Order: sequence, then C-alpha cells, then structure tokens
Amino acid sequence: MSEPLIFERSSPGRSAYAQRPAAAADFSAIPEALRRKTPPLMPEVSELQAVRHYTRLSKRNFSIDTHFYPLGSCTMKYNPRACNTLAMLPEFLARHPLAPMSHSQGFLACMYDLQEILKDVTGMAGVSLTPMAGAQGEFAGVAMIRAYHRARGDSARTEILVPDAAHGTNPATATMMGYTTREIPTNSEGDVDIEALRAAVGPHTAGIMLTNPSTLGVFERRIKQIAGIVHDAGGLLYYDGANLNAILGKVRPGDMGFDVIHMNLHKTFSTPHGGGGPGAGAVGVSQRMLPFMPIPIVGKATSPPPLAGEGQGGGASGEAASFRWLDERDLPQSIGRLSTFMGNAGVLIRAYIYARMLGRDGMQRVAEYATLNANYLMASLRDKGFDLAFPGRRASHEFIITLKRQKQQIELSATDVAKRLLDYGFHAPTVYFPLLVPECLLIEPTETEDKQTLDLFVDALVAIWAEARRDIKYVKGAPYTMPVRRLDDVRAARQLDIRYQPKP
Amino acid sequence: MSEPLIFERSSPGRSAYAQRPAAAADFSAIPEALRRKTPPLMPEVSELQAVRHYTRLSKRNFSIDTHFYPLGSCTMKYNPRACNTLAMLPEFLARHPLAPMSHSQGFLACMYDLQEILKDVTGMAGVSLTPMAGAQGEFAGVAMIRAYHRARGDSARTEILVPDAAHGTNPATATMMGYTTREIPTNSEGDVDIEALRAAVGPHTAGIMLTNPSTLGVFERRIKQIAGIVHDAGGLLYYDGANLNAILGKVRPGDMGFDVIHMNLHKTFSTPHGGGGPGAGAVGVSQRMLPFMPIPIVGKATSPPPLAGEGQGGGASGEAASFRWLDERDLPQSIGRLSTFMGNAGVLIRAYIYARMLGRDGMQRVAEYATLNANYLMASLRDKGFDLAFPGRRASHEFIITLKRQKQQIELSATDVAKRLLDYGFHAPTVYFPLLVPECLLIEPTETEDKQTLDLFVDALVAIWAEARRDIKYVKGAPYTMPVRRLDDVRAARQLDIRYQPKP
Amino acid sequence: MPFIPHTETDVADMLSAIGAPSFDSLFDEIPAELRCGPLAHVPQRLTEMEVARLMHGRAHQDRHGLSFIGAGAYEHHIPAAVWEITTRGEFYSAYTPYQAEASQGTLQLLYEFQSMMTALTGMDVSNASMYDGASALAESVLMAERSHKAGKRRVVVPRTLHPLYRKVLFALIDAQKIDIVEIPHDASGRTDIGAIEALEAGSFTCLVIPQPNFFGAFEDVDALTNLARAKGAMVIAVVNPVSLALLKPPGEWGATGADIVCGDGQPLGAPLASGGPYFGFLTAKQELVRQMPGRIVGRTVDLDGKPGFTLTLQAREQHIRRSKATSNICTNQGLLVTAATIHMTLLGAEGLARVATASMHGTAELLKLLSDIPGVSRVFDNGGFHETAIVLPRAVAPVLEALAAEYGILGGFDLSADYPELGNALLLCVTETKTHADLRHYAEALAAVLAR
Amino acid sequence: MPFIPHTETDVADMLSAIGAPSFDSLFDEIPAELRCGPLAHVPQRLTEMEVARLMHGRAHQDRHGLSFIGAGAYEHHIPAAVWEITTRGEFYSAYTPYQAEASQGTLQLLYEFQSMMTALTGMDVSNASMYDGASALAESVLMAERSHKAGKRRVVVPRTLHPLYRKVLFALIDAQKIDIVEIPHDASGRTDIGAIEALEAGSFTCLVIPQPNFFGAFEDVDALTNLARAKGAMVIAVVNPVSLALLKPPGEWGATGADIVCGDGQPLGAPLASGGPYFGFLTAKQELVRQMPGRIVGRTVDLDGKPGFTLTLQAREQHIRRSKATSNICTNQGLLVTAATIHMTLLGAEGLARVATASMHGTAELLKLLSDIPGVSRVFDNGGFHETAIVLPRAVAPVLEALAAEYGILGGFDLSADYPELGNALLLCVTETKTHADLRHYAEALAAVLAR
Ligand SMILES: Cc1ncc(COP(=O)(O)O)c(C=O)c1O
Ligand SMILES: Cc1ncc(COP(=O)(O)O)c(C=O)c1O
Repeated sequence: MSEPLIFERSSPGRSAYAQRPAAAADFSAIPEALRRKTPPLMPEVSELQAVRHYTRLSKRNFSIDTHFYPLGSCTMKYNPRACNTLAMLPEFLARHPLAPMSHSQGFLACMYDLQEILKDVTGMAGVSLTPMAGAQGEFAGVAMIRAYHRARGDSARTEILVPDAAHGTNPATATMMGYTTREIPTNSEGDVDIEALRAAVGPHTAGIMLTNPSTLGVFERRIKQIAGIVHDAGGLLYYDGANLNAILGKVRPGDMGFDVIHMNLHKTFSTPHGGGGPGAGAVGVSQRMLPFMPIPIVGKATSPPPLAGEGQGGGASGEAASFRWLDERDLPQSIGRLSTFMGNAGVLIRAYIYARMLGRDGMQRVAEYATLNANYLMASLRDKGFDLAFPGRRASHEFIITLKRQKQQIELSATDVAKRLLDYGFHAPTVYFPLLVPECLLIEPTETEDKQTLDLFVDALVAIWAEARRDIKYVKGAPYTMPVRRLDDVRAARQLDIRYQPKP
Repeated sequence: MSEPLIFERSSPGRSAYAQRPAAAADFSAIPEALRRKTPPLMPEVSELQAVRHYTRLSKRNFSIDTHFYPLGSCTMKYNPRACNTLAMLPEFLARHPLAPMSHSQGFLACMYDLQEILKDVTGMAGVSLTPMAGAQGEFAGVAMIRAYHRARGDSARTEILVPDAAHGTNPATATMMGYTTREIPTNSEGDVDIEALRAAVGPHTAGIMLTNPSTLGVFERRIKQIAGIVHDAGGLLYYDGANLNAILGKVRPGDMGFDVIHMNLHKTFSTPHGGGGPGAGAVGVSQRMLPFMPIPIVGKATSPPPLAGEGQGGGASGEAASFRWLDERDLPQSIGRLSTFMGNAGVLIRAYIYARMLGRDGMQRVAEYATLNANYLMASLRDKGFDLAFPGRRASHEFIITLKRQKQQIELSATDVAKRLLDYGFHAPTVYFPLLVPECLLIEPTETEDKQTLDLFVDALVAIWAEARRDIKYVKGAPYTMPVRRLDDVRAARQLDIRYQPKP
Repeated sequence: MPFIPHTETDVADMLSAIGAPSFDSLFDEIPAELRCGPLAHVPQRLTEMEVARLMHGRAHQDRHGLSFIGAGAYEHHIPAAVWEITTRGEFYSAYTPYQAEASQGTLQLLYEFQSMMTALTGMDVSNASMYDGASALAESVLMAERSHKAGKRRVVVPRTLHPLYRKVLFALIDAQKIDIVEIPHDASGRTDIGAIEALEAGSFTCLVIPQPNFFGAFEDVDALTNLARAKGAMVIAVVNPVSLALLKPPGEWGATGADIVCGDGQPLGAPLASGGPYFGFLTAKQELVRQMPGRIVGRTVDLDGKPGFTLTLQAREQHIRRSKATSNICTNQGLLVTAATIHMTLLGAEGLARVATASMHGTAELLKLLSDIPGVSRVFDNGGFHETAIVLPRAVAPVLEALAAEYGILGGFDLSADYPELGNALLLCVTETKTHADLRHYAEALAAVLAR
Repeated sequence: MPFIPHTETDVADMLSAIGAPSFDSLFDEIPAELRCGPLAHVPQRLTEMEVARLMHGRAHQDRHGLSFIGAGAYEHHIPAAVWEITTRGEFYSAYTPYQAEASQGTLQLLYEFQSMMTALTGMDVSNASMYDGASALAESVLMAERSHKAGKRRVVVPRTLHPLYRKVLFALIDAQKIDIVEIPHDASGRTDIGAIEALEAGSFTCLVIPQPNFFGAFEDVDALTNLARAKGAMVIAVVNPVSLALLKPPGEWGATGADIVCGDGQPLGAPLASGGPYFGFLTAKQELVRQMPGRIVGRTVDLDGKPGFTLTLQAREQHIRRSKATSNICTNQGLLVTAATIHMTLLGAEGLARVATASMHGTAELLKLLSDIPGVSRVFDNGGFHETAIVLPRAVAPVLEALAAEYGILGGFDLSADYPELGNALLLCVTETKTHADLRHYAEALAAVLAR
C-alpha cells in the first residue's frame, strides 16, 4: 500500500494542539513591511496523523536494525542502542553549547577522553573532534597541509595526488582547498603504481591522500616506501580513515608515516548513519601539524579557564574546572573553526560510549572479525564461481567481485543483482565503486554479522545468478517485493519534481 | 518473508557480551543439592541478532501508530508519545516502590492529583488507583460490595446481576468473589429489561454490574429507575467504566447513582494497550463505600508520615513530606491489598500526563468527538445499506452492525469481513461481542481518528461486501497480504504446541 | 483541542450527515437532569511543553539514592535495547492479538516467552502473564484448588514468604472459603519443616514454597516438595526468575517437581518504577494446562500450511466461559513480557547466571562488611541469594532516616513490623549494579551513624 | 567479545574455508614492522551497565541552569513524538538512500522536508541538508561565486552576522581567493546600509543578509536586497527558520527576492545538545539548482508507473563529478532532517508562528524587566525577534558567574569580546520555554547581583 504525502493528509485549520503555545500568533509585533503575508504551505495534521504517517514511512526503509547491509566502504555495523539511550540523557540534551565551563565538565570529560582514545588508536599526536563528517575531516586535513606549507613559506605546492580508486570526496576536497588533483593509477594487484607515483611527485606536490586498506579492499603493502617518496619530495601524507575498521588495533596510520588523518566515527565507531547522516570526521595529526588543528579542542585546565568570552563560553562559577576549550588564543595558527560550535557533539558522545564498551581488546577484535568475515565471504563467493577483482590478495574488511563476465555473457549487471538482492531481504553491496573495476560489487560484511547471515547472502547471490541464466528479463524487472518497483532515475532528473505543489 | 524463532538463530556459546557482568557464573556458592544441573534452553544470540529479530517481529503487528483500529469496547485511541517519554524519565524509573517518603514526593504528588481528577470526572467520593486492570478493578468493586454488606451483618446477599450484554469479566469477577451470577435480558431497544430486573432483585441481591453506555453502544436511559430498583432491594450498583470515554465530562457515574466504579485508564485515559497490557483499573466509590477501598492510597501528610515500616516505606529524612501512603492503619476496613506494591504505577503516570494535557475542557471534547465519530460512521454505514443492531438509537462512542442478513444470503460472516479488512489496511472491529447480536461488528472509532479515515473505512466495508457478492470464496480466503493467511485455530487447540522444543 | 483531528468543516459535514443539529443533540438520550456541569476540580489543560516541565520537576523531587532495598523489587541493569524496542509503536500501541494474522509479531514473541519461562522453571506450560507476582500466587492457589477437587480447601503458606504477597493472597482468595495456615520460620530463616510434618495428611490442598525466601535464604525445596506430596498436597513454587539461572528449577524439586510455578517477572527487564508495571509469570505441569488462568499462545498453520501463531485454549477465559472461567483476568501485562523476552534474549542463560552470581557475591561481601561493625550482626547464619538480614543495636527506622538524609543511602527494608521476633532487623539487597566502592560506602556510613 | 556474534566453531570453520591458519594470518599482508602493540591508552572495556553508570554521572556533572543564552542555538519545546520516531531503527540505522527502492521511507520524508523548506523560505528548490548553519553559509557563498562567473570574487558580510558564522566562513572559503568585506552596524543594531551604498557596483559578487541578525534586530531586507541587485550582486539570506513563520520569506525580499537562503535548522527539533548535531538548510531559486551542493530528492515513477522517490541530479555530487563537484559534502545531517520534518509537521505553520510570537513577547517582557534595573539599559532602541542586547553597569563576565553560581541562571552571551564598541553588553534570548516567573526570577537575580 502506498503512503500519501503528508500534505495530502492535511486539512485547513487542523493542528497537533498539545504542541503549540496556547496564545495565538501575533503578527502585529512585526513591522508591517517585514510581515509574512501568506502562511507557508505546511501540513495541518493531528498528532496521531503525524505519528502514523512517519511511523509508516519508516517501515518503507531497510536499515541495520532490520536487514544485512553489506555496503562496501560504509561499515554498516550494529549501532549499539546504549549509545543512543545514554547520549539522549536529559542533561546532555539540555546543555547549551555556550554554557559556562562550570556547567560543562561532564561533557568535556567525555570529549577529552575520546581525544585520548583516538590518539592512541591512530598513533597520532593530537586529535580534534570538530569536523562534522569524513569530508569535512578531509577538508580540515588538506587545510592543515596547506597551512603547514604556508607556515614554511612554501607556496609552490599546488597539487594533491590521489589514487584512481579514491573516494570522490578526496578530489572534491582538494579542489575546495584550491589544489589541483592528479590521479595516480592502480596496478593489477590493487596497489598504487609506485613508478607512476615517483613520476608524479615534485616540488609542486602538497601531499597525497590515501586510504589504507584502500577502497579496493586490499592493504597497500608498500606504504612505507610511498611515504618515503612523498616525504622526500616535501609532500605530506593524508590518511582517509574510512577503512579504519579493518586495522583497528593492528596497525596505526601514525606508524605508517601519515601526517594527517580523518576518521569516520560513523563507520568505525559505529554511530548511526541516520539515513544519510550525521557523521563525525575527527582528525588526527602528527607532532609537526599540531599547531594547525581546527578548534575548538578540549584541554586540561592547568590554568584557570578564560573568563566568559566569545566562542565556547567561560567558567562562570568559582569552582575549579578540570577541562576547558582550547581556541584561537591557544592555537593561533589553527586553520580555524569548521562549525558554529564544536561539531556533531551528540555523535561524538555515541562514539565515546561505543569506544568504552569495546575497550582496548575490543578494538583489535573489530579488525579481526571484520577481516575474518570479509575473507570468508570472499572465499565462499569465489568457490561458487564469482570473479574476484583481486584474486591473489587477502581481503581487508571488504572485497570486490566483478560481474564483467556475467554482463558480457547474459547481460546481468551489478544494478540487476543489487535490485534483486532486495527481494531476498538483503541490502545491496556498494555498486560501481571504485570506478576502475567494471560491474563491481564492493562487499563489506562487518564484524557484527554472523556466519549464518553470510551463508544466506551467498545462497542469494548464487540463486540470482541462476535466475538470470534462466530468465534475465525477470531479474531486470526486480525488485518485486519493495514498496515500489525499479525507479526511473532519468525521468527524475529530466522532469524535476523536488517539492510538493498542490494541484491548482 | 517469515521470521525464524529466536531459538533458531541461537548458537552455543554466543552472547550479547556487553550485557552480562564480566565475572563468570559461579555455581559453587549454591549448595550442591540446590544447584541447577543443566542450563535452561534460552537463546544465545548477539545483540544485533536480538535487536534485528525483535524489530522485525514488531513489523508483523498492526498498532494504533500504524493503523486505524476501530475495536469496539477497547477505545484504541492515540497514545500520546509524551506520556511515554515523561513516564520514562530516569528518576521515575529508578524509584524503588519501598523508597522512603523523603524520596517519593514527586511521584506521590502525581498520584494524589490523579486521584482528585478521577474523583471529579466520575463524581465519586474516593478513588484508589491500585487495581492493575479493569478486571481487577471489578474485583475490587465487588469485594467492596461484599465488604459493605458484611459490615452491616447482611450475609443473605449471594447474587450479582449482570445484563446479558455484559463483558465476560463481569460474571467471572462475581464468581471470584463467591457470588452467583444472574443474567438480566436486554430489550429490543438495547436497554435493560426493567420488568425482568424487577423480578430478579430481592434480599439475595448483592448488586448489579452495569456498563453505561452499554456494550451495545447505547446509553441506558432509565438508569435512575434501575438504580432505584436495585437500591430499594438493598443492592448496590457497580459501574463498569470501560465505556467512560463516551460520557467524559457529560454525565458522571456518581450522579447516575452508582456506588462503586472502575475505570479502564488504558482506554479512556489513553495509556497504551501494549499488545495485551498493562492496564490500570482505578476504582471510585461513593461516600458510604470509602472505608472499604483497596490500599494503598495517597493521602496528604497532615500528620508526620509513619516511620519506615512495612508496606510503602516511611519518611527517612527530617524534611516535611506533603504526601504519604494510607494503608491498613488508616483504613482498617479496607478490602486489602491487590498487588505487591501499588499497582501499575507507570501506567498511572501516563494517565496522569494525559489527563493534564486534556484538561477540563478536553475531557468533554473526548466524549463529544468520540460520539460524533461513532454516529457519523453509523449513519454512513446505514446509508450504504448495512444493518444496524439498534437502528432507532443514538450511538454512544460505539455501535453495532449485524451481518445476519449477509450471512443468510451469501454466507458472509463477521469473521470474513474482519479478515478481509486487514488486507485493506484496517484492523477489524470487535466481532461476535456482545454475544446476543448475531454476526455482529462492534465498531468504536474514537475521537482521535479523522473523517477521511472513517470515509475510507466505509469504502472498504462497501468494497468487501461487493467482493463477497462476486466471489464469496475469495473473501473467505482472506487475508492475503498479512505475514500469514487465515490460521487454523482448531488445530492450535487440538495439537497443542505452546513452547519451542528443539527437534531431537 | 488536543488529540482531536476535526476541522470545523468536518464537524459541520458530519453533524449534517448524522442529521444532528449540534454536539449537544448527540447526547439527547441522556436524561437532562443527569448531565454534569464543568469539572471544577480538573485543572485547565497544559501544553506538552508545560506538562514536560511539570514532570521533570516532579521527577527531580523523587530524589535519587544509592539503594539497598530489595524486598520484591530488584534493581538490575536493563539493556538499552530492551525498552527502545519495546516502546516501538507496533508493540506499544497494539491491542491484544485477537486478530492473529495482524498480530504475528506479538504472538511469536509470546510463544518465545512461554518457551523461555518453561525452560527457566523446568515446567511444561506457561501462560502469557499475570498482573504481578503476588496476584500470580493467588491465581496459582485458586488453580490448585480447582484441580484438587477432593478434601478441605486449605493452603499452607510459610511466613518466609514475602509479607506483602501474603496480604495480597489473603485479599484475593478471601471470598473463596479457603483456609490459610501460616508456618513459622526456624532459626536459620527457613520454613519450619517440623510444623508442616505436624499437619495431617489430606488436610491441605497445597503448599507454597518460596525460593529464595523473603530473607534471601534457600529453602530445602526437595524435602518440602516430598513432604507436601506425602501429605497429598500440591506444590506451588514462588521463585525469583534470575535466581533460577543458578538454582535447581522447580520442575526438578523433590521426586516429582512442583505443580505450579509463579513469581514476579520484574527482575527480567522491568525498571523499579515505583512498583509497576511488572508482570506475574505462571508455569505448570502439562496436565494443568486447562486450569491455567490467562492467555496462552500456540503455534499452528495457516490456509497454505505455513506456520503461524494464535491465541489458543481460549475456552478457559472469561470472554468465552464467563462465570465459569479459570479467572477474570483480561488485560494482562503484555508490554512487560515484551521487555522480558528481549531482556532474556540479550542476557541468555549465561548472562542471567552471571547476574545472579554477581548479586550473590555482592550480598555476601556487604554482609561481611556490615557485620564487622560493632553491634551489627547477621540474623541467620546461613548464606542465601541476593538478600540477607542483619540486626542493628538500635531501632531501625531512625538509622535508615539518617543514612538517607545524610549519605543518600537507602539502606534496606525494616523487618521489625513484619517480624518483631527478629528484633531490630533490616533486610538488605545487593545486585550486580553495586560496586565494591558502593558497599564500602554503605559500611562506612552505617558505622558512622551507629557510632554516635 | 561485545558485538561479535562468532562462536569458536564458527571461527574454526571460517578460517578453514579461507584456508588461513589463524587470525594473525589474515593480516599477513601488513608488514610486520608496522604492526602495533596493545593500545596502552585505551581503557579496558566496560559493560553496558558500567558505561551507563559512568555516563549518568557525567550527565549529572553538566549542571542544569535556567538558560537565557541564544546566540545561534535555541531552546525550544520539541514534541516527544519527534525523537521517539526519529530514533526508530529504520530511520536511525539506515544508510544514505542510494538504493531507492529499499529507502522509500527516508526518500519520501526528504521530499516532504524539501517541500516544507521551500515553502518556509519562499524559494523554489531545497537540498536535503548541509552540516550546520555556518557551513551552509560558506557553501552558499561558494555557490554564489560559481554561478556568478564574471567580476571580482568578493563577498560582503555585515558585522551583524553571528561572529562564529563569520569565523567559519573565513575558514571554509579561505583557499578560494574570495575577499570578504565586513560592514559595520549602525546605532540601531542593523547593518549600516550607507557602507554598502558606498561600494562600487560590480565590485562584489554577493551580499549576506542575516534576518533576524545576531542582535535579534530586523534588517531592512527589502532595501538591502534591492541595493545588492542595483550593485549587480546576488543575495544570500541567513535566516532563523522559526522566525519565518512571522517574517516575510526571503523569496519575497525586495523586488526580486534573495537568490540563496540558508541557516541552521536547529530550532526545528534539534536539542541544544552541546552544539550538535544540528543541520544546515539551503534553498535557492530554480535556476541555481544545478549549482547546489548536497543531495536532492526527486519524485519519479517506477516500472509500473507508480510514483516513488529517488536521489536526483547526482551529477553535481562528489561521487560522480569528483574534483568538479559542487561540494565535497557526502554524509550530511539526515537524521536531524528526519526530526525536523516531523517537528514541522507537528507544529505546522500556525504552531511555528505561535512559538515565534511567544518567544518575541517573552524577550520584550524580559527586556522591559531588566532595563528597569538601575544601571541596566537597552543597547539598541528598536524591537526585534527573540534576542536582544542590554548593557550592564560593569563587566559582564563576573555578573554571569554570579548568576550561574548563586541563582542557577545562565544569563546570556557576553558580547564584549566580539563587539567591544558596545561596552559591557550582554545578548539575551527568551523562547517560548520561559514562563513569566522565570523572567521575574532573572530580573530579581540580576538586580540583586548588581546591587552589591
Ligand atoms: C573512502 C571514503 N572516504 C571518505 C568518505 C567521506 O566521508 P563522509 O561521508 O563522512 O563525509 C567516505 C564515505 O563514504 C568513504 O567511504
Ligand atoms: C466492557 C468491559 N468491561 C471490562 C473489561 C475488562 O477490563 P480489563 O481488560 O482492563 O481487565 C473490558 C475490557 O475489554 C471491557 O470492554
């Protein structure tokens, strides 16, 4: 059954009365010329209508809580419910971002602890939690690279290197920071082509952005050599931490030679993806990059906190506060402020709770079982006749199969498989990324899925392949059991309909 | 897709590790002879498996939050979300039932206020909140009737009268209190047969249990006359408050002459039905029944609270407490204690919040709009050719249609319609109750449903009737879109399978 | 108009469809003299914002304390997932699953619950819940009386059973002409077996056995069960479900096992919450299934032969059997059972056994710390589950007041009113929620209070 | 092993299927010298019970105060339904709706959100969210620069814009070679129009107009918009969404309306929560749609012609366009948009207008109460929205400290560092959450603090 738009449930004059103040709206307080003349077209529904509508809409979604979601590069693992319950404690929700330090010590203690944990996990010298997603972490990272070169008076560096397998945010970020991007090819084993890299670096090289393990699902074995090449050319190494789940507690970006990194806490630290966000893209830096970190950062209040001023408030009570915000007064070379306040605080609290529940040994186990699941799934699919993109390699926490052969033989595309999987009760893997592998499925099972689920997923892929051999048209008509059949994306872009307009 | 039993997802040695204490179980502290030898057969699953399983199970339910639920006599109206959020505040959840008065004043204040509100709403002199559902409220009520007669030394009264339309809990309760039940017939207009009543009452009459408006969906117009007849015979009047929603703020049981009443707070005061419970069956009494009320009750602490003793604790701090529990020391003639502590406290808090959000005028509106919806739906169905059980009457908040004619003509039963409605996205009305109306549907839309929903419901009933005329077998095969088709109840009772037993 | 969706146009259209001139005319069958005026004592409405502020304030008034009170309601960790899932609209706002096809979620969950409860108690059949532990006991006694046709209606109840359970039992079976015989406890805090041996065979229908009992002590359940059998009586076990992770299940007591098992499900996922809602559980031997009160879910098949779940054996219930029903219960405690099922699933047998172990060890540790305080001693010499009694050198109430007011400690349950024979006795409880530091804090506070 | 479902048997079976002897061998491609030892600074794990206790304690440390701080984050009533529904697993734990058929819930909701935001702002198109208000402004400026090819890259920003927004803007466009020109405020607390008139036509690409501005004052948006147009510049509106229930929407400013509208969605259902997650919104005129950053949802049809929703115009985004994308944004603030959509649905236009009205009235009332205190005066003489500035007879910081410490009042935002020209100025905010008694309480406390 389809669910009408909320606007179609609306009737003039209706309201969820318990939710609005009792006193009527008064436009007269607004100067005539600034007054709104016609009310905005918004739904007028009862509380029950709203609750029912959005509850029903929610049922039209796949989610971790309902389905296996083997989305490569996205780390869709279980989001512990305690992280939500505890982050939503009334006191945490009520704290104003500019509240004085006397009213903030609990929150700041969590943030301080989280900074320390992330430093250890990544092997970096400093961490700033403020970036609001991975891409903003990248922004912060590349901004720090720029600030570093500038601080040394080196203005010749105009280029950022990225492997061709890189996530789109990498080149897009380089552009936002005013750099041009140069792509480095991948060799047949999935590693960076070292010769091409050597040829590319030079005094114009600001840095390189790398994911390791890469989005091809393999660990870049010569990372130290790469670091050497780039560093020798005067460039810096940026680590895209989207795949940190694969190596948590096993190997640290800092030890690999990276200068700046971001972490996607909504991946590795299991905060919810929320149907698109919010995330958190904490950044870590090596010693020499410390002065450039984005603010604010939580520091220990060795000296009394600065008095209430701009930015994140000041101590308002006489009582000794243990933590305080560090801002531009503490880090005058900072790349500055990336969000109005301090980033996605509620996401950070969830990540902190998760980190405490994992603990030291749990971190390692994440990498171990994520890798176990990926390699098991890879082996199982290979045994069933699927083609691996990099058959000679260990999978990291994810791996790629390519349907190039199936596409040629029976016209079965990655999209077809993705859509048909939905009918089998599985979310599709990431498709057509990385761009260099044709008809690829990037599969990341994560450590929180059990063997039985993986086996059923293999069975589903095998069944779909068989279906396609029997009747490719049927598979191309999938999905059949979702609220809608396959959607017309071309029409969506051509006949743009991106807001409700009542029929005249 | 079907959802396996949680036991079928279980694997030996698996656990939701974050949930269990770190130290291993130690059986050695238990004397050898008392020790458990084999662990109970319980699921061993991860946290994600549990969350996913129960989230998926929830999606196999209808509910107010997802569907219209016109269940007569059940008052399935919107359960405001605020009632849940606020009742779940950490402090409310943490309070031990035997906590001292110094640590209980917030909770007690809510309960005191609720008692006062319910007194006013029902026109009774006293209210006790302790009964845990309507049926326990009935128990308390009939127990008070018994206690009243006993206190007067009147031991001849062995009979409780109930109309034939009464809910099953009425006669069942009378039996639990040691009474025999005598049924009073209903006349063709849906009212109590006064002559039959007159003939039935006498010195053996302990009391009568009445619902008004009755479960036939009509208001008993001669209630005062009935009260006179029963009172004159020395009997008492018990009011089954399941239908209070129909008359809230319009007419009060106390004013009708009732001596004892119960309220189903999970109906009229909109606490959730929770897939079967919990409810709350607060009782109200007239002046002469006050001494018999079940304990505990919240009183004002005119005198300092009794020191910590048995029952609901005592004041532990020097600070003046405003409220305290009244117990057997205050009400020595009480029928006693019906629950270990004080009943379904969390349900009562929800009811209190709801009452405060309705307020004085909101109470009346509940009755008005519930009645409007019922009469509108009744008129609409009548206009579409459905037969009303009591065509000459106003509907209260509910009404009955009978499919006697359809059953005779085309074999369409109330069950068939109920099951087919599910396919149309509507929960079925109450069927085959009250027992005296053949093939009946007892329909209660409640005040929180909008006109559009009622109209769609009428359309669905009309469509089903048309389908049945075309193809009765199709309708008898319904439902088609639920997780299962029509279930075999006979087999369920004959081949009893009421717990999981692993295949040997 | 909170919670009312009608617009003015709707109202006009609907009244005219009905053929009624006004709202008032809808109530024209109610005699005018009965109509009431405004509800003078109901306050004017609050918006959700206002009521939220009121309730936050009230919640705050219920001051928090470090609690060592047990006595029938136990503070346990409840996984966050339990209530986040239980309060999903589809569980929270669903009705009783009478329309089985639209209620498979609740029904399957109840079937799983019944499976877990029978496993935990070692019995064959379980219902889908009673109101609470005390009322479940009363229903168990009535059930035993029904199935034990012959002889005198008499139930034997030890004084080691929770005093509030005894009060509820009295109130709920009062009208049934059933005698209640109370059995004293012995010096070890257990039921005085001799007093039962002294009863004539055939002179009582059933024996109630609490395990652990109100003092936290372990009854000699095998001996008691065998003794009841020898006297021709049935056995009703009243148990703490968490303790069953470590303790021999009632189904294995004595030579035959208990006949009926009941108790309060609160320790399985219900927050303390001022005493409710909790839920009562009730399991029994197979042959008693038709005497059980309450709802039961069964597995069956649909028209296509696919498995599904439905309420079954409804002929026992009030809505069918009316005055001959096995009980008047209708609405039960379904949502708490939802929580308990998820809770048990998350803890598992091993998790519950660990909770039980940690609670027992904590209790033993506290008992040791407190009985080291001059003037404080243990009441009974044997160990037990997660409660135990100590005796203080002076009246309990003022000591508890001082602990609460000055240290924020809720020190336990004062036994002196219910068990005057024990002197200044105090019942305390430690669950897995208490740390070593908490226990030391209590000991230091008590020592300080007693020292002055 | 928290959150790991594998049994020992599973591990053995899986390793053998892989052909790997041990866990360690799975990492054999990582050079041995890079492998790290134990994470010495990560504490050992806590159980959920332990972490719950820790977090309750931490939450408690964040003491509650009666807050009059606004400055970009506003305390509003949020209906309970908003977060009870938003945190349902299907919204909370879903991924970005790339697989449209399995994400119709999120997609339809986003379409509804876009509809509401365009309606509220009076614009044609909306995206599905940016990170927050300040970053949305920076993206708006970049968007304006992209669509405004010719001329000097220069943005004009009034000092009446939130100082933190200005800082974020500087940081985010720093590498883009865009000049920023700051315009002072006049004596009424509004942007000094004269200073803009003095700028040469064609010398700047866009003008940023905050409405209400940081002081809560209303800018003369018509004049500013027309002026920008006359100078050949685009207009970017930075608005408070709640205020738009009463205020002329940016789409109607001046003769042409603004080109781009952005702001922080926090007042629409996001709790204060230490500053995030909130969300930025961004709407624009139709012709700018292909320059918009972020995701956009469109309505289309499926293979059967049935309507459905999908992400559209993805060719603007980084995963397709890479270094030529309109922005690097990927993960956005989807869950907050879910909350905002439900919030707006529950409030409706009338509800938002009432919230705005109550907040304005409260602010006016507080301003009156405070300016009656000797030595306290208003900074500007005109009215405004729900914030306003007062000037104290002495330094602000110690007064705020005393209010917080002694009265539990968080008295506002100290303006003296950002706007030294205003003296001892304090910015205060009143929303619909404050009662008359709250306002009096503040006035009495401030009078008492200043009196000594
Ligand atoms: C490899 C990689 N890098 C960067 C990102 C961008 O992170 P975010 O979406 O948090 O901005 C992603 C996100 O999917 C990613 O997979
Ligand atoms: C008329 C009537 N009386 C009594 C009851 C019993 O109430 P409860 O289910 O709360 O025990 C009901 C419940 O459905 C009812 O409808």
